[in-house]
Amino acid sequence: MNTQSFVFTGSGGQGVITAAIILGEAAAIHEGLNAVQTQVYGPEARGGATRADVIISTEPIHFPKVVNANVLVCLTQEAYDKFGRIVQPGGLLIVDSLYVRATKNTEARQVMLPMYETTKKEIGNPVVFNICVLGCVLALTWVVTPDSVLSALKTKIAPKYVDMNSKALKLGLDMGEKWRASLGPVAAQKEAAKIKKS
Amino acid sequence: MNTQSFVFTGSGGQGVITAAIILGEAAAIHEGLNAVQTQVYGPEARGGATRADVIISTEPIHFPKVVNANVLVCLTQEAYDKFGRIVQPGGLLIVDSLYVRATKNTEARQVMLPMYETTKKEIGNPVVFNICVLGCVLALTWVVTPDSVLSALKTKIAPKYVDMNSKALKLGLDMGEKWRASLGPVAAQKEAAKIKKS
Amino acid sequence: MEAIKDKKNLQVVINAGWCKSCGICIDLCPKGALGRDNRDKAVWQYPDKCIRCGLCELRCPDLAITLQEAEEEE
Amino acid sequence: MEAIKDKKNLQVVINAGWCKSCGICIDLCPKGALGRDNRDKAVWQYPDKCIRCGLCELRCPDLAITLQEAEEEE
Amino acid sequence: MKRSNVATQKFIQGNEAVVEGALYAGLGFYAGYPITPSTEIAEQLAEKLPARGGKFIQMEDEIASMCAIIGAALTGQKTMTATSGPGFSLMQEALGYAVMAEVPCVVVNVQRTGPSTGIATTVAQADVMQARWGTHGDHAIIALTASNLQDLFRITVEAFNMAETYRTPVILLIDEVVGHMREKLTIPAPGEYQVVDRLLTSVPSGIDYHPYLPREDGRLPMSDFGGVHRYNVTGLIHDMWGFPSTDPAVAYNLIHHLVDKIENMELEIARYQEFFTEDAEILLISYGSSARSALQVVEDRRKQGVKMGLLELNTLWPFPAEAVRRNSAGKNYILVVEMNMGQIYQEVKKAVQNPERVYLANRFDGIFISHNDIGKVLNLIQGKGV
Amino acid sequence: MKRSNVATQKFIQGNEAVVEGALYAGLGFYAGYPITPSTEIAEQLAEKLPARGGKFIQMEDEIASMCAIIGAALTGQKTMTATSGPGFSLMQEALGYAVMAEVPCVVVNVQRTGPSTGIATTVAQADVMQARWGTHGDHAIIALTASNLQDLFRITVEAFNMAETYRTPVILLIDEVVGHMREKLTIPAPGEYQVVDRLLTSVPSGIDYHPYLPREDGRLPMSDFGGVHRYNVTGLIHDMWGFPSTDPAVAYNLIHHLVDKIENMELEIARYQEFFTEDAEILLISYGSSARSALQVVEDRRKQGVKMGLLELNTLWPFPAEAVRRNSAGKNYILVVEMNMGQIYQEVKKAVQNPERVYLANRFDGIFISHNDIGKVLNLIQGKGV
Amino acid sequence: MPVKRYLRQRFFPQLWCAGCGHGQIMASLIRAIEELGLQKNNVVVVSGIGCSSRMPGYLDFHTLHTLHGRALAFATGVKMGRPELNVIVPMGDGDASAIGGNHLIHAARRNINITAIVMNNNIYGMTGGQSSPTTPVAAKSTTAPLGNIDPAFDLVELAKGAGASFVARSTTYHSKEMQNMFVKAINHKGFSFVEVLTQCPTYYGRKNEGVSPTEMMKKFATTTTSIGSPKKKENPELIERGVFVDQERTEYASSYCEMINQMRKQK
Amino acid sequence: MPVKRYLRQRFFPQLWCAGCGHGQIMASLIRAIEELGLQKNNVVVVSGIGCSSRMPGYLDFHTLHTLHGRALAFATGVKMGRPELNVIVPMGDGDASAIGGNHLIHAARRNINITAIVMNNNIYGMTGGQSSPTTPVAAKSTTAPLGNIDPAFDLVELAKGAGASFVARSTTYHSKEMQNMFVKAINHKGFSFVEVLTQCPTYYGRKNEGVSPTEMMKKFATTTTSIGSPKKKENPELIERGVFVDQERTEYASSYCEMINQMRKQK
Ligand SMILES: Cc1ncc(C[n+]2csc(CCOP(=O)(O)OP(=O)(O)O)c2C)c(N)n1
Ligand SMILES: Cc1ncc(C[n+]2csc(CCOP(=O)(O)OP(=O)(O)O)c2C)c(N)n1
Ligand code: SF4
Ligand code: SF4
Ligand code: SF4
Ligand code: SF4
Ligand code: SF4
Ligand code: SF4
Ligand SMILES: [Mg+2]
Ligand SMILES: [Mg+2]
Repeated sequence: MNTQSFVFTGSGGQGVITAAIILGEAAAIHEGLNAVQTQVYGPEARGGATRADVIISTEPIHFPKVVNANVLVCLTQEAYDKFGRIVQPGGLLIVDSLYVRATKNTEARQVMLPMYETTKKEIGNPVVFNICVLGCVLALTWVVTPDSVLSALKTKIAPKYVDMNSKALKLGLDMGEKWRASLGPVAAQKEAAKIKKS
Repeated sequence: MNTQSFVFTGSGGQGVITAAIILGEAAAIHEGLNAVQTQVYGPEARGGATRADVIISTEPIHFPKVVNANVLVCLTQEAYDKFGRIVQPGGLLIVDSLYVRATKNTEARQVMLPMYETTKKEIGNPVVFNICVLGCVLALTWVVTPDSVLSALKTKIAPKYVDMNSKALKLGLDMGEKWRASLGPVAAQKEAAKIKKS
Repeated sequence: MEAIKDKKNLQVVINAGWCKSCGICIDLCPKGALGRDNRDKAVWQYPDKCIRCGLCELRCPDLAITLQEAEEEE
Repeated sequence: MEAIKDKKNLQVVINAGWCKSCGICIDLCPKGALGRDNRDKAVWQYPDKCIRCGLCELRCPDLAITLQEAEEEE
Repeated sequence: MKRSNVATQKFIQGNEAVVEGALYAGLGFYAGYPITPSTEIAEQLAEKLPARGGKFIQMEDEIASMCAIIGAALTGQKTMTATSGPGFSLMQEALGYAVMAEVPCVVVNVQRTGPSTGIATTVAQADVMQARWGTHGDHAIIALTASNLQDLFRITVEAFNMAETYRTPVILLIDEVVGHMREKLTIPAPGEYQVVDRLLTSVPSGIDYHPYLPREDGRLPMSDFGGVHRYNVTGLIHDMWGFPSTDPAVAYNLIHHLVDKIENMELEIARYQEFFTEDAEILLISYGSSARSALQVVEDRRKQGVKMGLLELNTLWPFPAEAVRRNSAGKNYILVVEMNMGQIYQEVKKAVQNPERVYLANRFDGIFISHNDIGKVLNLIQGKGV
Repeated sequence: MKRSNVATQKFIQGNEAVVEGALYAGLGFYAGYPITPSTEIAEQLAEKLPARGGKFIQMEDEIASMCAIIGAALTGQKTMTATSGPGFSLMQEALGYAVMAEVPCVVVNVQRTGPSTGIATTVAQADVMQARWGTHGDHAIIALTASNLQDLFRITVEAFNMAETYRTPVILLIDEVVGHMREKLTIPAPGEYQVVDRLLTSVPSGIDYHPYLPREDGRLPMSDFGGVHRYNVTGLIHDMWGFPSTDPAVAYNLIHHLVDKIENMELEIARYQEFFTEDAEILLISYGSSARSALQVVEDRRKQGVKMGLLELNTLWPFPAEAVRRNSAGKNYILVVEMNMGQIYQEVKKAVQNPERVYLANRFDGIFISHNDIGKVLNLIQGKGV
Repeated sequence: MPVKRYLRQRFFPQLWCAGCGHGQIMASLIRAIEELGLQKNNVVVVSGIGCSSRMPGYLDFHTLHTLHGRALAFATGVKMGRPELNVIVPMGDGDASAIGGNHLIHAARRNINITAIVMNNNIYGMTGGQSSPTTPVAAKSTTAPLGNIDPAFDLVELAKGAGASFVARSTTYHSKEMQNMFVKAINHKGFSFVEVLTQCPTYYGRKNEGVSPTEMMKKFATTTTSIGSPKKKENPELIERGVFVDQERTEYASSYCEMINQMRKQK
Repeated sequence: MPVKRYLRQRFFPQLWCAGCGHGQIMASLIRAIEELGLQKNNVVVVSGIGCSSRMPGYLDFHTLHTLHGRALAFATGVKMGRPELNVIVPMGDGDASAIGGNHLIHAARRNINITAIVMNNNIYGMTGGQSSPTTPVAAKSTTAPLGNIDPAFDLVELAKGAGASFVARSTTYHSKEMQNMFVKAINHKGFSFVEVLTQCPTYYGRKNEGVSPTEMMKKFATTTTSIGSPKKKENPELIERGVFVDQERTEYASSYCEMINQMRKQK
């Protein structure tokens, strides 16, 4: 890896900024990489489309915003409509299949996963939806290890919630893995190779 | 007359600024002369030494403050001590004999008159002390006519006070005339001539 | 609101585009006449229970509920 | 103020340098013990009338009056 | 005894000349808070405004005063407030609001010695840069001044005219000496000086009115609150209807508009007077009360045969760079006369071709700068010692 | 998995770096009022200050906040407040008081889009001139900034150091992008960075202490309220004991002192960083978050063989003219990169020998300026079109 | 449908969070204006800055969105400029009582005919949940992470102390009562002050009870009581609702106009 | 002589006008401090700007002469910075209740241990006689040449409404009473507010009664009465003097210090 850029988008309450921060912290503090995280707030305290960027690199990072994302996550239709175009050709576009009807022809690989529904079903609490999303992103990029993410997570939440969050992360990792597996062995291999390169 | 400059000094309550304004207005509005009036306020709303300048001229007046006064009036010791020096050689220094003990050797002609006491005695109300002072100044300079001063006065005060003010003005005029007369005929003549020239 | 003759002629109309699924109307309906759709938006699920009290309209923070005569649908 | 034995030993001292001739002490002295000098400054004109009540000291806005023992003149 | 026309001639203070000018221009509402040396403006208006059907209100502070004149301006009134340094600092947030919402109004700052409370009763001209930059964010501003009562009256009327023309707050930046100095003012008859009235929209009721869409000539016709058009006014970046927007294009256009409508109009807005400048070898540049001392020097030295001239600035912002450049061209040297540490001096240096020939004669100790003070600097420059 | 020393490394926002820097410098008292995009500073300190025995108070507004930190500073505390444009405008009067009364304190302005309320959540750098001139009267000010968290931490410590050294309010003028951007910050061990403590007078009780009489080295030792010296503090022109004076000589000396103690120290106060400037033919000058984009351009173009360099300013006021002049000498051209309509650009033009070679690459629409934006301007200057 | 007639519908759905009480207050205000039969062109709504201050954007009146805390100062100018207009000023608790506290007490003192509505959610919503001057002691906020130690204003007492001639309090639970108070307040000739207790589920709710908007509203039913109700005696902690002050006193703008008329007569 | 010990005598005679009540208030304050036996180094006097604000210049304590209206905001910083100090804040009526009104109500709300003294002469003295928020209706001032139409604050009611835990009122006529109130106010643990009615003969007096300082003082004797006196019932116009509120409530700076201690224990 040289530089990888991630953009998490959704609505205020969904925790996209938190997801971005945890990813950044995992990289910067626990893997010795450089990481910069920024966000765009809407005019509204909440509601509207929120966007959180993370750039992770082995090099120093100057320009802190993502221009073309390697990985774009969209958790609401509004966010998708607003930011859908910033994923780069060949990049990864991950959307929640309940909230987003992906319509655009992008040259990115679109991954539609029922992350919200699965979180709600399996964990019972949609509050960790963003962590499940993060799990999917990890599974599809391996930009940092789940351990690093867990370590970062632990500095942010009360001990009693660690378990729920670990489960959500695992859930996401599994969903991501499954998606890759679903492509069939050859495609999955190719997919894995692409990720390594990017 | 080309340009004549007057400085009235005293303490806040004595009405020196009003005297200066009336003189300026008499000249500017009622005699078609140019006149500029300024003042220096102390740090205190009142108390301390107040100074009010008037420049009267047939020419346009640019610099509005008096540097060397043709006529300096001092109504308190503090004012005399602070501003006594600004009268020009040959100028006129008018002080109230109750309040001021004139000690300085100036090259100005010193006129010490019991203006306060006389006003209090003759009019009964020291509020018109400043108008009496103005009368003295007129008598000794004839820079504007008493009529002009009266006209200016009338725009400033309620009709019921006109009489008292006229009296005070007259009182001052008389005191001034008497002072000149007291010099004896020759000196008075000289004095009168000086005033014309200045 | 105009004077209304027959209350049963009134119906509770919910503007799903404005509803934010806060649940207030549902929770505070005195008769339990309201329910949720799959996106948690309010729906007038049990019109029979509804007494047309108008509390839901008064309390909806998003001005998404109207109690109106059957015809005057917008 | 220190405990005082003999009130008559007290005297009203007026600091003319600080007095502004406002007249408050004179007007409000319960016994009319104060007067004015020729510059209208307060003076303890009638010590005999004075009951050493200290009101003049309390009320002088210019802290010009002190009720003090005869010796301790400053 | 000569008697001139008393009806229209007055022997009054500069602060009162501001009052007369404002009334002439059609002032309808004044809100203010007392502060030396501006207080006489409020005191006079407390009496004169209601007598003419206008309204005076003493607010709880300067912030409220500035806000109130903006509110009243939106109902169709011509409005004004007056203050001095400390109050002017407090008004900066609301002043920026008036800039952003394009609300015509006039803000008088009678300058006194700063910084902070400084000396309340002595003169200074040290709020010149603050007038330009005191509120946050990119913006532009009009600031006018004068050195004598007749000019002050005229420039006050112009301040209202410019506020209406450009839909902007205009700062009348005078100083303690001008504010408190008394001289004769001849008040022109109604109609003698041009008075620019509020430009009201001709869009009728029911038709979409755009309060923030400039016409071709750059002006924005207004509609009063209470009238037939209901629109929105905000200090946020807003679209042509006045509704908040975070669209970068909207922000770009609005900020550019706010700056350009004033900065591009430098030549239109520039007010200045040239005294003996044509053949002058030495040019003084000054404004406000110091221009009086400067003119005194010019007249004194002219009598001694020195070819000197004075450029007196009545517009301070947008800085009349063209007039300064033109008048400075070919001069042996240029001496800026002001009562601060060189605020306009720096602008003059930026404007002229030969900045190394620009000098400063100043005072900032509360004492009014005199012709003698200027003379000393002139001597120094001329290598004559002090 | 590599694990670095977690104890002293944090992945935090710029606003939090300010908090860490302030605590490192010894912050004892914070007063503030929430405003986007500065609020996180208050929120963090509400928790962290009392945990260290310091005090946080949320005041009723920004004016009160500024006043409270001055009051607390006089009791011996290191104090700070933080705000953004609208609040900074409100603080101008009290900021001038701190200048006048020579009270050390730090004022953070996390800049957002203006003027007025503008856009609360987007970036700008348009309060640069306001920081210099926002309060009335002649004065000088120190304003610092940074583009990344490590620098920001360091410069925050320096802000406190300079406040103590020069007995003056210091403005930390950062911007929304730096304030909200998260990256790794390594907090140095205690003692690693110099911390300037309050210089207390050595004059013993009973001996006449002069709170406003500078020592030979220009510094003014302080005595805390509650200590053995009872003196006066005022915003009026004052003598060496702190008592009001209207003496012109006192006014002259005090105002000169206030300006000189900072303006004459330009070289001491100047903080800047030179990136590839030595052999550069093209010099970018930037500061705050825009310096990141500028550095990106420099690195990108260096790879293409273009000899470009960057001068990043950490001190904005007093303007580091000497550093700018020196770095600009001999360059083909100089491009100032900032997010306003050219506020530092104008200062650079004043400072350099060849002002006609100075260009501006800017944005002021709330969008963070990118290397692409700068690249376009570079192309234009080089006659390559857009 | 009547309510919609007063809305700028293109901005809907509103930006307020789901369950935010501010929308409920707006709805009651519209109904009050409808009930009063005011002409849209005769109403000016002036706000400061805050979540509450989104209201003018949504309402089809003359609307003035000003600076944080300054709404009443602007409104005073509007009212003096055109006394015939109905000037209504919705404010947040921070807006009205923190930065804007001085304008509040002075508008009350002057008894200028403005209707001030404080939408009191006990928190700074817009900036993300900091304490306000009405945040109860021990409640949590982002600037009181350990629980608030700053005593809170009783806004009704404050308005009374400042001399307001109409003072009332209601809650978002009591929609009809609130509407009636708005009607009375707008009708009142003089300064009228209505405090409405409202819920900010996003910040106040989450930081404290962590409950749903409905539950926050229900609390208003149980923690308040009508003025003079016997419940208050049993439980003095109860917050009273109702009209606390309703006095006839000279109104400022009209007494000014009278002064003008007198001066004109004298001439 | 005890009083002089507390003075910076080189600035005497004072600059206040002859008969100005501000000097009387200062004298009573000094006597109260003397009575309490406070150490000079433990007293900080913080003022705003105004005639009243000349007081710190004359007193030999730590003195802070701030900005018009902002004294309590500065004082809050001083008190939080060093809670052990006695912080006394003399203010003018304009200073405290016009431009400084917000700081007044918030200091009261917080119940921070500061002694606020309002020297109420019903006018702006320093700037030459403009109306203040306490100028009575119909009284004349330079900004109310035809008589004031702005209703006045009752400062005691305002302080009460804001939640002040100690509220008192006296006058310059009642020197001893005033002194006693100062003693109580300084002793009070929390925010204490004392309004002293005082005379400005130069402006208020001249513009209105045109009477001597003594006569203005005498008016205080006849227009006021002690709290609870039967006179008030006969003549409701009478202004009450005395201690209106004296409550024990948690003091702000000390509850903050307690919070610090708790946090330290937790570590
Ligand atoms: C001068 C100024 N200071 C601070 C802010 C930031 N600010 C905007 S809204 C707000 C508080 C909002 O709280 P409140 O008034 O209670 O309204 P709510 O959002 O809760 O409805 C603050 C502090 C600002 N815009 N302007
Ligand atoms: C920000 C600001 N506004 C206005 C002033 C001018 N000013 C100084 S003192 C004062 C009022 C004085 O009245 P008050 O507070 O009642 O005190 P008094 O002089 O009557 O004792 C005013 C308006 C100022 N110094 N600063
Ligand atoms: S109250 Fe309104 S917004 Fe909430 S669920 Fe019901 S209809 Fe939807
Ligand atoms: S009208 Fe009344 S009963 Fe019917 S749904 Fe609404 S709240 Fe329920
Ligand atoms: S009260 Fe004081 S100042 Fe007044 S006359 Fe008596 S001694 Fe003099
Ligand atoms: S002590 Fe009492 S009686 Fe004696 S002079 Fe003073 S006031 Fe009068
Ligand atoms: S943050 Fe709170 S006050 Fe603001 S819209 Fe959301 S719920 Fe309402
Ligand atoms: S003007 Fe009034 S308040 Fe000021 S010193 Fe004189 S009498 Fe006192
Ligand atoms: Mg709120
Ligand atoms: Mg007063």
